[in-house]
Amino acid sequence: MPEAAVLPIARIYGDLLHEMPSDLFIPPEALEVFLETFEGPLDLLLYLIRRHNLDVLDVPMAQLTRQYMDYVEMMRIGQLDLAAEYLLMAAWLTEIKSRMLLPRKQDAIEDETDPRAELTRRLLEYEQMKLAAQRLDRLPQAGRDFLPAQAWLEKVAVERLPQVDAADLKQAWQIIIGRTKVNQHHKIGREELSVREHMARILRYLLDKEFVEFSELFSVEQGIPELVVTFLAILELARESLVQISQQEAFASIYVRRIEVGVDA
Amino acid sequence: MLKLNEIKIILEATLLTSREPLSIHALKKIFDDDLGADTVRKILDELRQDWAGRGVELANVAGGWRFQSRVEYQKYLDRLEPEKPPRYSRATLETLAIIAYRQPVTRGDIEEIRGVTVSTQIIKSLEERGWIDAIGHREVPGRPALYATTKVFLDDLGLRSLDELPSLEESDKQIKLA
Amino acid sequence: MLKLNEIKIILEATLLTSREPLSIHALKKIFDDDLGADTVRKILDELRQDWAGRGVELANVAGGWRFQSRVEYQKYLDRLEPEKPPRYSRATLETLAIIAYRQPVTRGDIEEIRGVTVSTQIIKSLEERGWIDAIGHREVPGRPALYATTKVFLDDLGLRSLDELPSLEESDKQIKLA
Repeated sequence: MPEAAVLPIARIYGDLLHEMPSDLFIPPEALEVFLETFEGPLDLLLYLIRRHNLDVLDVPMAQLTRQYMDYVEMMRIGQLDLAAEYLLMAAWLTEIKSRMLLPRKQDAIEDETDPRAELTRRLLEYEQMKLAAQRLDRLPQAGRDFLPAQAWLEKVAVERLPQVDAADLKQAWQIIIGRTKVNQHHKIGREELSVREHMARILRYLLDKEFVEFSELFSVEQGIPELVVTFLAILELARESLVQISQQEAFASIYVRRIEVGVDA
Repeated sequence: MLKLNEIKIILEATLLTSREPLSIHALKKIFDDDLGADTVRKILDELRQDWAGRGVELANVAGGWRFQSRVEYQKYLDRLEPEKPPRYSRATLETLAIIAYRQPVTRGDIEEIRGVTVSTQIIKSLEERGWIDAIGHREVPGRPALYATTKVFLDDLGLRSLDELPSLEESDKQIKLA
Repeated sequence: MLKLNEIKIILEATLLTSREPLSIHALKKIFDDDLGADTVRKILDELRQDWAGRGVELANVAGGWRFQSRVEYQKYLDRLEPEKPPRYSRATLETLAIIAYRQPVTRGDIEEIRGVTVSTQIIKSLEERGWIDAIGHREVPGRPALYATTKVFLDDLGLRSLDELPSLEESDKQIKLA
């Protein structure tokens, strides 16, 4: 039995769904989970065919097409992002079916290939690669299943420090995003970075001072964009409760200080 | 002139501290004496036997020889290093399989086989892992890049060559459309 | 219950594959059984003796225990080491990236974003390199230190300001979790 038939199709509320109910009824809340387990139209078709093939050798085109259409319809009703590939396959299946319905002329051109042959070829090729992918994933993998030995190489001369460039950092960040799926929370553009940089600069400046006058944090000669960014940085610091901004009365001087709780700096 | 035992100690230390697998050719270069490849190979075999039954073994992969932990001990090592490389999605694994078995292929070739679009992210993540790279272009309109697997890919899967990939099998059940 | 010999094999494999020195406290965590620090220390001593006369030795350094090459063998190992500089572990790079892009941050912030604990070792190595420093504390219980990148960091990366770091507009997840 191919592995695909053994593996659960989906997990719904913690229960493994091993087989589709024969009447094609899927609890609505399970639909999306179920359909997302398919890697595309070929995968879905293979699933439909392999289910049949357990007892029937020949899969009737008409039935296959109908079942496929049922699924596509479910995706449409479920308002899933129905990829164009699914519709393309639907069109192809319909075309094959209709060509098979046409009466064949006796003197039909010899080299007209059976439209089903191409579909079969593609299904088999995809299935082969799908199985290959599963086998590949079962090979022991460095980092996952074993680790290369790495005894420390004592350097007598100069210690060589690891090199890092900006691209490494970007890549590291992307890996974090990939892992944690918190992307929109961490979208970082240039503006935000300069604010972040100023936040660090201001905090560093405040490190050994008690109060600093608001205006002292701005350097006018740097131009307006700089002033704006500095201002945003101070507001952000206040928002993150890292500094306190205070003013005794209207029009009096504004003071900024790091927030402390009874501990000396 | 170094004694064989000395050579063995040096080879072991070299392999244990190296970040990458080392070929016999590279290992020969450590020694002043003109050491034959046969001698090196013989000592490596001895080393491999010396390490039998330990948690680390001497393996021969595409890039050469390397000490690596045995799969059976990974469960212990995992407790210290909670981070694992990402598990790849089915889409990524299928893309990788197609590149491995059908290389060199273009993105279009992969899409043709899978029947769906292959996202740039998938290709990029495999490139960043160092498992695939573009080795040229197909001379058709658009000059699409041709992808192939790398030596790192083989090393990371503990293989010496593509020949050692699991053999391709067709499903035992044929498809007959009536 | 593991036999002492098994424990020794596991400790050896762990230390040979670890990128950082490991403390006895860390090593104890590998085992389900409540292994005494004394037992671990005893086995480490045994291991140290087992390795006497080899090109690599088990040493007890500031951060804990690690296997390292013996100075006498340095000249051989040097011949191999190509001009490739060492690389930081992924954990270190990610920590650095978070500090660079989200500064000022506490260790807790970093852990929250990465989803795993950040070892003291990592923060220390970046501090020692002069790339990050503590610029204050967040006034919450425990008063955790706030980290930011330094000018040395910008200099070493050839950047004039943080603005020059690659921006991260892409929102695509590149690797799907299975």
